Amino acid sequence: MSIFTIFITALVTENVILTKFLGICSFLGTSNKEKNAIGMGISVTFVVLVSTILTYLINKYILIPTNSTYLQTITFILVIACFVQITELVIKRYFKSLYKSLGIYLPLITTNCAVLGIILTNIRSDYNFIESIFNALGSSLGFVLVLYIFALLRDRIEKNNIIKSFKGIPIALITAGIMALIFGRLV
Amino acid sequence: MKKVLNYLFKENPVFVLVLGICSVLAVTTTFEKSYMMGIVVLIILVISNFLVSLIRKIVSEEIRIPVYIIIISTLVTLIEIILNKYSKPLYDAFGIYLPLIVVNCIILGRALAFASKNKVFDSIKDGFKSGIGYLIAISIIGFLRELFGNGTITIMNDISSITGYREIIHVFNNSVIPNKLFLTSGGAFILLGILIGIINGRRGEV
Amino acid sequence: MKFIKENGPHIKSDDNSSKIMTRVLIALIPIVCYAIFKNTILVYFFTSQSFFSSLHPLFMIITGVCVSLVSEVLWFKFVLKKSFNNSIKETKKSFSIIPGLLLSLVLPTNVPLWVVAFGAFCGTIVGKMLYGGFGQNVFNPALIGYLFISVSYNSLLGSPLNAYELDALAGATPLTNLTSLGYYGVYDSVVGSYGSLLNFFTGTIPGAIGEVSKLLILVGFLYLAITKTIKWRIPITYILTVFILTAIIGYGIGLGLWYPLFHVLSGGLLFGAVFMATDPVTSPVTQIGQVLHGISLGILTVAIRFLTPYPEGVMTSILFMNMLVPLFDKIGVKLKYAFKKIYIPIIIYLILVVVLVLTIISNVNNSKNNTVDDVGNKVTITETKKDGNKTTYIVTSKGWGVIKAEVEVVDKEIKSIIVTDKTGETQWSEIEKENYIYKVITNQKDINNLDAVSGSTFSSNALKNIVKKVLSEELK
Amino acid sequence: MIRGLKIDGKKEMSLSEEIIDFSSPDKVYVPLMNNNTPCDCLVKKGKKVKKGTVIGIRKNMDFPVLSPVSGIVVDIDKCLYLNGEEVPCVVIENDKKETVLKKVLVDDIAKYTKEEFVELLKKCAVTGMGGSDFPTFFKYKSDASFLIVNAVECEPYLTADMMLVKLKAEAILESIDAIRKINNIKKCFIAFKENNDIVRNAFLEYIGRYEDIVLSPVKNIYPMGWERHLVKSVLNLEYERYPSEVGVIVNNVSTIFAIYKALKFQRNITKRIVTITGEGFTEPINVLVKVGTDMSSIIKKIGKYKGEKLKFIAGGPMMGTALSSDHIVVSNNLGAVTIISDTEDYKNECISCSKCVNVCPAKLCPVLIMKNIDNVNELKKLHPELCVECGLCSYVCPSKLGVRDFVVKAKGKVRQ
Repeated sequence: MSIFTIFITALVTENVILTKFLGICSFLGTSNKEKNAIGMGISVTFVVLVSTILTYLINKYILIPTNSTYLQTITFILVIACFVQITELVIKRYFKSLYKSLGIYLPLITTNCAVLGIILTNIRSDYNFIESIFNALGSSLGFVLVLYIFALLRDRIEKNNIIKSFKGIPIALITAGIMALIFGRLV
Repeated sequence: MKKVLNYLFKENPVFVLVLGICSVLAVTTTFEKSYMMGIVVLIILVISNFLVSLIRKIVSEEIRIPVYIIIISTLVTLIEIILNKYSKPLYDAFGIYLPLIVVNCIILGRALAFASKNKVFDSIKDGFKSGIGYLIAISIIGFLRELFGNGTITIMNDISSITGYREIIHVFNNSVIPNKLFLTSGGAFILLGILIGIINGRRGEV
Repeated sequence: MKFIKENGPHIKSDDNSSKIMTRVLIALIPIVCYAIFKNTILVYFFTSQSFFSSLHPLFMIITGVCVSLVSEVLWFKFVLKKSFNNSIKETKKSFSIIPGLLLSLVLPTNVPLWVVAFGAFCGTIVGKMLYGGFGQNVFNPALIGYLFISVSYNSLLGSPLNAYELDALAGATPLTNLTSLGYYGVYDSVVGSYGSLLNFFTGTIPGAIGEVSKLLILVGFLYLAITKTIKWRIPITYILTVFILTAIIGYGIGLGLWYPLFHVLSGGLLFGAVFMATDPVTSPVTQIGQVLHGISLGILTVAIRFLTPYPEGVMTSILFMNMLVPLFDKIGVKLKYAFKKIYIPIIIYLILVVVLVLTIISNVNNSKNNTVDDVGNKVTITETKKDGNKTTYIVTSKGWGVIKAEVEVVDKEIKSIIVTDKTGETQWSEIEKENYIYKVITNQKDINNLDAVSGSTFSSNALKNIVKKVLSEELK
Repeated sequence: MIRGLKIDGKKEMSLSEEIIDFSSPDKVYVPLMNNNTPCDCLVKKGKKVKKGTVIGIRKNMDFPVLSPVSGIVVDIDKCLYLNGEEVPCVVIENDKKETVLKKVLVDDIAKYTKEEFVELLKKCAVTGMGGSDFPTFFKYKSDASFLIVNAVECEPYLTADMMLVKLKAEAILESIDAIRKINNIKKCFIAFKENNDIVRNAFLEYIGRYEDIVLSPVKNIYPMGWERHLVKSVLNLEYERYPSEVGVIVNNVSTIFAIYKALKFQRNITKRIVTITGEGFTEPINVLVKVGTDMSSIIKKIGKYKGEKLKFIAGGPMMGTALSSDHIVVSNNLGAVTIISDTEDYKNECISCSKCVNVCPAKLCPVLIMKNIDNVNELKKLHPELCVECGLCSYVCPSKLGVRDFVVKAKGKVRQ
């Protein structure tokens, strides 16, 4: 399939939050202000891109030759964890201002299902190098897109007088559900 | 009865603490897959709590998270291998959500919050308690989604190779046309939202 | 002498929200009457249908309105625990009739009543009341109802032709007809089969109940715009954008000026633009925001009409843009005080338009050049799995709706086709009756001269396309 | 493009041939207020005062408050001011002799220098009588090339300025010409509503004599009397915060008449025309009253209230504030007293119909301000400080919400 269709399906139809249900913990948690929605999005995109490249190489040149593919989960999660640790240190020392704005999200990413999820989809549907890059890019941009739209909507919903038991998480889930239905119709 | 209500309403990890719902929504298109996922998570939770509380003395503060992640991911890989060998269709049905249990917030959460501080027996009990809560929650959602979405309840289908017993109950004899909404991803979100809303409302009284 | 101490202006304009609601209802009444006339009386006279069953659209409208009213009263009574009479008072205050009415006008004619009730119920409860009642909903409640119906009971929607049109004009609504022709067709094949463009305008063409007579919709729009009841900027920019985009595309693929006119006058565009997109609660407030809202609606509708299997993009694009309303208002406020920054949205929209138009033109052109039997973009292979010599293709193909199937091929010959999702196909029973899948497999070599099953041409073409695509894939 | 709304003025209700003179009340309650800032009292009980003696001072601008009558200070107590609050005031027993501090009659009122003119305005306590009560000398400190006289009176029900122009057109034109000569202003414009023939004919009679004073009709919309609209419509100029940035001074027509009194007799203005109007009052009429008289006594003399659930509004129905009792005290900027019945409007949710956004003359988004009321940094982006509190957003709102109150609250929040 052409790269462009992979990108578009990853961005809209197979959106990482709405159809694959990945990354909902951070989706519900951080998306109350646009600022940290974008902050979270950028850091996730960065981490996903780099770890896709790393995991692709590891998988191709280490795991498959030694046909220990069952070790995939462990290696990938470790790669993500150390990579996040390294980036946190690097940013803290060199880009002080960037750390202030993005620093708080980095530890969150290790436990974010989206990152591992995107990498696993890449591996499972055995895309080649370029395809997996585009898929990673599409899914993370889809993540940012949905996070930003949801932050805007959340801002507006906070002000409504919803009945007490549906305030907060339930109404957020219902809105996300309606968004998922709409995205589903864009296929 | 009080205990079951407690599992469901008081501190159910899914409905009340809203943790680990990444896997809950994705896998619950059939009743069988959901309770199987519930059992898998229950097992992993109990064992990981057990292991974590065992080594809680010797593990220092900074490297806690990587160590716990290694423990949980080894457990998950073990389960993967077993499932892959015995019931291939179930393994395919779970797809990428089986390895994603590693990142499931419940297991890591319970490990960090509880197991690393208490004695072995207590952490096992706690792991069991929240595991049961998770199992009940995920099977309710799976049951509802399949009942409305598909009009059938698959008690045992993919793992029939192990148990050798295949059972799918067709509830509505196509008088009521099944509402495909619950099978879609959006429907799962909405159903979970409504369930949590109702339970929030009921929690006020219970 | 005791006086009332209140601040704020002490004289108020005589306009109030219930007057706004009545004005919208007045604009809707001619459309409803024409719809009832066209779909019931005409049907009653020209076809053998009994009087009771030809009144079906009227019952649909009544159920839509009643259910949305009753569900709101129930919500106030049981959830908010209000006494009976002031829950009636609450519903009088809010526009509770309009979502139900709009929903029933958008649905095709022969939708069963309980589906309309389900849609109206979901629209009011999930779409409006859960978000805090009247004036606070994020999505248009009528469209939420439509979304729920089209997602859960798509198979029941069936062909939007009413009984009279079924036997008079074979085939589907103009738009589905166009999509099946691959968005390209000479004047008489696209428009001719439904009479001239004038028929489109007066509304003697098949379509959902209320979307048909464009003349009455325009009259309603003028009335609403003059009495300042709706935000007139949104429909005008919406329809203009669609017209301009389709004009460019039409020019790109070498068709006359009738092509954009056809696009504007067909389907639910006019009705959606005038009544759905301008629902005051779910549309932007700032004037610049409204213009941006209209333009992006237009772009998305054209994108959906041309790039996705769904022929009708209006409802989905309005719902999608309801999500972005806070964004448009944010841009509107920012541009209000820094007007020179307008070039940023202009550049973004220009890029979007250029990219969209080029992709559509290239799509339509390459599907136009190769002959009809080439599969083109009608069939897409989503997944291929190889184990041993057997390869299975997961395929989606455009029939009436979208068919999903698994095709197993062993050394270049199709062994079996399992159709996993055929809910979009309305006339699937004929295919099964004639066991058409078996026929397709047996003479898969010269598939072209296997004639389609009468009565469900679309589904049989879809199956034939699947076979052609899979075989051409194997040869590669 | 000038934004506003055509509102039914209901002016003919209180227009009549002549005005009733109540200019010698027994007691006078002079409020110690100027431009909503309290002033300090300089007199004690029992002090004899003449017309024009200083009885109070506004500290930061040392702007005097002068006594409108001659008599004895009886008491210092509280009275109801037009902004709805109880304000300290000086109660003076009127001996009805109208003895003046210093009798002066100047024949050629144009021979002052600019500094003398500004000093005189300050000495005679001339303030803006269109409602702002802003000390006028401050406006004339900087030099200006244009003067706009605001005879628009766009507030519904009000006819006080119209009656003043009808009676004193010649004096007003003379004072405008004097101001022009003293401050060497290039051109003076008298802005009035195009359909207001009374003002047009009153001025046309004498305007021939002055070639630099021009009548300029403006659109009959509310709030045409707003400074920014006048400057834009008459001179097509825009300014940031004050008209003095583009060399323009805007004065109400009754302020011009007060300046005439200051130039001609070198003393403060003591009388003012007030309209008593509204459906809740039997005989709407214009009255000539001393500053400081208690309006309830005058209302009792003229007519009675009719209808129940009435609102007693100091000023017009759009900008005025409803008071709890009718014992309001006349101050320089009180143009009218309106008595109308309550509209008992049927409050509903806001359906974000954007009517208030389309009508706001200051081009704000009142509905967004209302919705973001407790989020300050969001409010800052919406610039509520530009609001002129004309009340059109609440007027036009179909759900009858008090939109202006939210914008005013937001103004306060943003200012901190």
